[in-house]
Amino acid sequence: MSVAEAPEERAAAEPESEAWQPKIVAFCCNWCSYAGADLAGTSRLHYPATVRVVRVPCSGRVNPRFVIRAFQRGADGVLVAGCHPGDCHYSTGNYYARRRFLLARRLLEYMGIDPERFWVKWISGSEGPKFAEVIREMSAAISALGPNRKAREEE
Amino acid sequence: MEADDGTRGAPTMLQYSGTSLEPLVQAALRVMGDGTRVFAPEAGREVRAFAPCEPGKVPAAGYWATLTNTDISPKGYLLPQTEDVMRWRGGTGNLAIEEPEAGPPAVLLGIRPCDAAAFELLDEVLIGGPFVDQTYRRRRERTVLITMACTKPGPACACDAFGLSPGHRSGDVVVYPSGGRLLVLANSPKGEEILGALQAEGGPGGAVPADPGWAGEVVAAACSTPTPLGERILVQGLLDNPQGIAGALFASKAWDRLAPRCLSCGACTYVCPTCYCFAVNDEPRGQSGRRVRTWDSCQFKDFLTMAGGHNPRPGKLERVRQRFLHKLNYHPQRYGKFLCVGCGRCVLACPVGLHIGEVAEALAAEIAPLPAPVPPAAGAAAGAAGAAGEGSDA
Amino acid sequence: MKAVAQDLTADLARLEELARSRARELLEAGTVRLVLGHRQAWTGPTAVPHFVTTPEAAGLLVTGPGCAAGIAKYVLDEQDKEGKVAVLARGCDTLGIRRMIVDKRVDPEKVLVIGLPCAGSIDPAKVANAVGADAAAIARVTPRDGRVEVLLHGQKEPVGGPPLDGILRDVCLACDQKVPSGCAEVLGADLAVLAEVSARPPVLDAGDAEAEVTRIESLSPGERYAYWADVFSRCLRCFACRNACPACNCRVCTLESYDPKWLGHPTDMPNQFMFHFIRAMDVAGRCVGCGECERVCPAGLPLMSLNRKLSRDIRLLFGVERPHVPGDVEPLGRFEPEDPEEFM
Amino acid sequence: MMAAVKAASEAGGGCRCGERSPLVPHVARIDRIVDETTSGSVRNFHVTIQDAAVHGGFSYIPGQCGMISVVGVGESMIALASTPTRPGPLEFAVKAAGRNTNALHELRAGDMVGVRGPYGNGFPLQDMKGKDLVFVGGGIGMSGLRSLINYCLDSRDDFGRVQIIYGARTRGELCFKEDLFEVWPKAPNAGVHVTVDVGEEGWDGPVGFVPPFVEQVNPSPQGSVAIVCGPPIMIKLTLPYLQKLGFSDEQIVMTLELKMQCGIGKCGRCNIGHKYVCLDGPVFTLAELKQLPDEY
Repeated sequence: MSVAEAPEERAAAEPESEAWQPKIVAFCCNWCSYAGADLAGTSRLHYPATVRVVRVPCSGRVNPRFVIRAFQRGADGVLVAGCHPGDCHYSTGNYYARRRFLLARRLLEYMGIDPERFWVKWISGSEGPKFAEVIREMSAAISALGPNRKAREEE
Repeated sequence: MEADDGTRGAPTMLQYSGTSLEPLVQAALRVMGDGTRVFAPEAGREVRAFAPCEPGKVPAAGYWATLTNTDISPKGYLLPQTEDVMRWRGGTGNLAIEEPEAGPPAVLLGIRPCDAAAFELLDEVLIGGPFVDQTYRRRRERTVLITMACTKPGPACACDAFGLSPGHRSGDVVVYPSGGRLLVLANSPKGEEILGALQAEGGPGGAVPADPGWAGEVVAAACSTPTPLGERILVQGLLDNPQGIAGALFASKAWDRLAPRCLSCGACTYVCPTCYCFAVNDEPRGQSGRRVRTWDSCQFKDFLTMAGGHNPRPGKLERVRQRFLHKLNYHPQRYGKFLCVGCGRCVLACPVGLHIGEVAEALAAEIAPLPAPVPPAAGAAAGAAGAAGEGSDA
Repeated sequence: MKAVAQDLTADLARLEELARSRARELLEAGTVRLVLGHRQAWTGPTAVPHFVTTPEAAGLLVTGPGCAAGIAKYVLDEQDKEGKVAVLARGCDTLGIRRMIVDKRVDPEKVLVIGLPCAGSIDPAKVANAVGADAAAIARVTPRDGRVEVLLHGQKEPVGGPPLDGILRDVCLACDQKVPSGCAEVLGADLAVLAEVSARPPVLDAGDAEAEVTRIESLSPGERYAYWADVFSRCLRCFACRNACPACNCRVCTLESYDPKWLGHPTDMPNQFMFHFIRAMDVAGRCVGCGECERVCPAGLPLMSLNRKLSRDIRLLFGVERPHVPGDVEPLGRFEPEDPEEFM
Repeated sequence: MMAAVKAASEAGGGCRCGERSPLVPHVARIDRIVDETTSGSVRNFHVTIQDAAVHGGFSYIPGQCGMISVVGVGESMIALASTPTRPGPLEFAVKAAGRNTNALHELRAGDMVGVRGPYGNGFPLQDMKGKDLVFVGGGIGMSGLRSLINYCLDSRDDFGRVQIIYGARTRGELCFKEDLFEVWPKAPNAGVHVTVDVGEEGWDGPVGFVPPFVEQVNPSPQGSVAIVCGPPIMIKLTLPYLQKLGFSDEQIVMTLELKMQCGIGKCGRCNIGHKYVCLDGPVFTLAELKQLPDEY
C-alpha cells in the first residue's frame, strides 16, 4: 500500500452520506507500533476499521509532508505511531520525530488545519491493547469533528 | 462621422453623461447571456489583481482614475495558470479520454489598453498558425474586454515605447472618460453588438451617438498621455531589421553583466501579460486522472532539461537572454512586433531590478553602428543614465 | 538626534567609499575573482545586486538604506567558478552565508566575508505610505537630519519624509545583527555614529516582531484557514521565495521532484498549502530571518509570518534563544530527552 | 457573437463549444511491440488510433513526429518510423530515456496510449526529388530515416541512388535489422553500409564511429542530399566529414530534438532563436541552422 494512493482509492467508493466513517491513516513504526497493530489483530481486540496502516521503518522516517499529503488525498485523521522515547530501534529516531512533529502540528494549527486531526502516539510492540484503544479514541474524536474538508483535493 | 456601410466602416461611438459603467456592463451581460461573470481591478491591497465584481456594484469610471494598473496581469482569465487539458479514466488498459467543458462567459471590466493589446499578441500566437489552441479560443470568444483608457500610468509604465499609448484602442469596447461624460467606442464585432444593446436601452440619460469632433479630441488626448519611462526605454530601433541584428544581440557581452543577478524565479514571466509559456503534466489518481496545463517560465532552471539531462540553456545568461530576446527580437522576427506592451509589471516584480529598459539600452548599444534610433530628448536622458550605469562597467 | 543623523549620513557616505576602495584593492591584487555588493538600480530608490569583477566597476558600488536585496545566496553558484568570492555583507548576508557553510553547501575557503555595519534598509511601501505616493513612484530616499528625504519620479525637489525607523523594513527593525559578526574583516568600525546606531538594540523586540503571529494565533481555526487560503490563492508559484532563501540550498529541490511528486502542478488550494507548508517546514530552525522570501515575493505574501511562527515555537518549545543564528547543529537536527510531549 | 458560439458548439457536438483541443490525444491501441535491439533499449510500437476516421485521416510525411503518451506519466515527441506509403499502424520506435518513454516500455500489446499529431515540417521531399540521397544515421536516429528510406523505395523513380550509412554502439543495438540486412540491400539502386562502435565475435563488418565511416564510404556530393539523424554529438561530428567530401550547407539536412510540451508552437519551449523545432523543424538544413543561434 503506498502512501499516496491508499486513502484516495476508498474515498472514491464512499460517498459522504450519513453512513460516513472517518478515514484514518496511521504511519506505524515497523519495530513497535506496526507489531502492536499486529498484536491487536491477532489478539482479536476490536477497534474500528477506520484505520489504514502505512508501515515505516521508524517514526523518524515520517516527514511532516506525509501528513499533509494524507489530508490532501482524503484522510480525516492522521496518526504517527512510534516507539516510546528511549526505545527507538535506531536509538534516537523518535526523539527527532518528536521535535519535528511538535513544530509541524503547531504549524498546521497556525495554517488553520485542525490539529486534533493529527495525532502522535508511542505504542510498543507489546501494546496491542493500547493500539486498539488509540484507534478507538481517535475514531471517536475524528467522528466528532466530522469529515476533513480543508486542504483536501476535490474528488 | 461618416455613415456606416454596415460591415467594415468606422466603429460605433456613443457618449453618455455621467461616469457610471453600470449600463455598459448590463449591455455586455445581455449580449453574453446568463451566468456571465464580471471581473475588474481590485483596490485596497498592496499587490492588486483582478477580482470578481458584482453587477449592480460596478464602480464608476472615476474609480480607475485613482489607480495604477494591477500588479498581476489579467492574463490568467484567458490563459489560466492551471487548467485541465483532459481527464481520463480506465488507465492504459481501458483508456477513455474526455475534454473538459468551457467555463462561463466573462467580462473583464476596466482592463487597460496595454493588457487588452497583450491579448491581441496572445491571439496571434495561440490562435494563429497552423494549429489553434481551441481552449484559449473558446475562452477568448466568451470573454468581453471592456477597456478603460489609462489616465494613471504607473511609474514603470512605458507602453508608448512599444508602439502603444495610454489611449490605445484595444479590446472589444473602449471607454474614454472626459469630464463628466464617457465616450464609448466599439472595437470589435462583439463590441458593436454590445454598443447596439446599450443604445437600444435608450431612455433619458441613455447613450447617444457621440459627436465625432469631440470624440476625436478625447481619443487624441488619451493617446498623448505621457508615461514615465516611455522616453527612456529605447526599443524601436530593434524592430527595423530584427533578422539582421539577431546575431549581434545574441552575442552581446552585455548579458555577462546583466544576467548574474537574476534569481531564476518566474516572477517576471508570471506577472507578464504577454508571456504565454506553459507546461503540460499529468496528475494521476489511480486509474483516472487529469492532464493539466500550467504556466511555466523560461527562467526556471529545468525549463528545457531533456530526458537525458541535456539542457541547451543551462545558465542564467542563456535564460535571461532567452526571455529578453524572445520579447525584443525573436517575436519581432516572427510576428513583426514586440512581445511586450510596456506595462512595467516585470520591472516592479523583479526582486533584483533586472529592468527591460536597462536591457534595451545595452542592446541598443550593440546595434549602434546601424542607424541609431535615438530621439534627441530621450537620448540625453539615456546618456545620463548610461554614464552612471554602463560606461565604466564593461 | 539631529546631529547624530547628520553624521550618520556622512558615515554612510564614508562606508561607501571604504567598500569601493576595498573591492578595488581585492580585485587589483587578484585576491578574489568577484566582489558581491550593490549598485543603484536603473530606476527606483533601491539598489540592486552588483557583481564586481573589475576594479573600475567597484566605483559603482553603493551601500546604505537603499540596499535591500540580499546577496548571500549568490555565493552558492559563484563559488563553483575559479577564484574566490568576496561579499560586502550586512549582518543578514553574513547569517545567510554562515547558514550555507554550516549546511556544507558553501566552501568557507571560497568566500571572503567583508562585514558592513548596517543601519537597516528601507521598505518602499512604508515610504510610500508616509509620503502618500505609490511605492514605485519613489525615485530616491536619502537619510538627512534624523529623517529621510524622498524624491518622487518626475519631480525635481525631494519631499521631507518620516524618521528612518519609520520606513525601515520589519526585518531590519527586529535585526540584532546590525554589526556583522564572524567576518574576516568589518569595514567602518571606526565610524563612530554608524557604530553607535548599529549597536543599538533592535527597535522591535521578539514580542513586537511576532505581533502578527500572535494576532493570527488568536483567530479561530476557521478564520485562520480562510486567512491562509486567501494568502495562498494569490501565490504565483514563481519560486522567488525559495530561490532567494539562503536556507533553501538543497542540490535538488523537493518541490521539483517527480517521484514522489510532492507538489502537484495545479495551483489549487491543496497544492498551495502543500507548497507553503513544505517551504516553511524545510527551513524551520534554519531560517536566518533575513526576510528575503517576503521581500522578493511579487504577490506580497506574508511568508515571514510562517517563519516567525516556527522560530517562536522553536524558542518556546526547545529553549533555543536565537534560532535564526546558525549554530553547529540546527534545532531540528538535535534533541533533548526532556523535550516536551504535549500531545503524544 | 453568441450566434457564432452556438453554431460552433453544435458543430463540435454537445456543449463543447467548438473543436477538440489539439492538446487532447486520441486513444490508440498498441497492436504490436517489436524489440529493435537485443538489450531492449529500443522498442517499436505499432499503434492504431481507435477512432478509425482519425486513424485514416492521420496524414503525414516522413520526418514528421507524433506525441505519444502514457496517461498518468507524460508525453513524448517521437519521429514516426512508419511510412505514409504503407497504410496500417503508426510506428514509433522509442528508446527508453525518460519517465514517459520508460513507462511506455512497460506496456504490452493491447494496452492503450494517447497519440496526437502529426507534427513538424517533415523532410523537404520536393527538394529531394531526382537527387541521390545519402542517409547518415546513428542509433535510434534511424527511426525517422527509415520512414524516408521506405518512402523513397516506394516511389523509386522520383529519387536517385539511395545510400544508407548507419552505425550503432554494438551489433545488438542496430535498429531495424531486417530492413538493414535483408530488405534494403536488395532494393534497386540502393547501398547499405553499417558500422558498429565496438567489434565483437561474429561481426565481420566495419568497426568504428559513424562520422569517420562516412568518409570511408565516400559518397559523392554531386546531385546529392545528405540526411543526418542521430544523437546530437554524432550529428555535430559528422558535419565536418560531409563538408570535407564537398557537401554544401544546403545539401545537408538534419533533424533536431529539443524538449517539447505542446508540439504545436504554443508552449514556447523548443525555440532556437525565432524558430520552433516542433513547428518549423525538426528538419533543418545546415544552411538554415547557421542562421540561428547556437543554442540547442
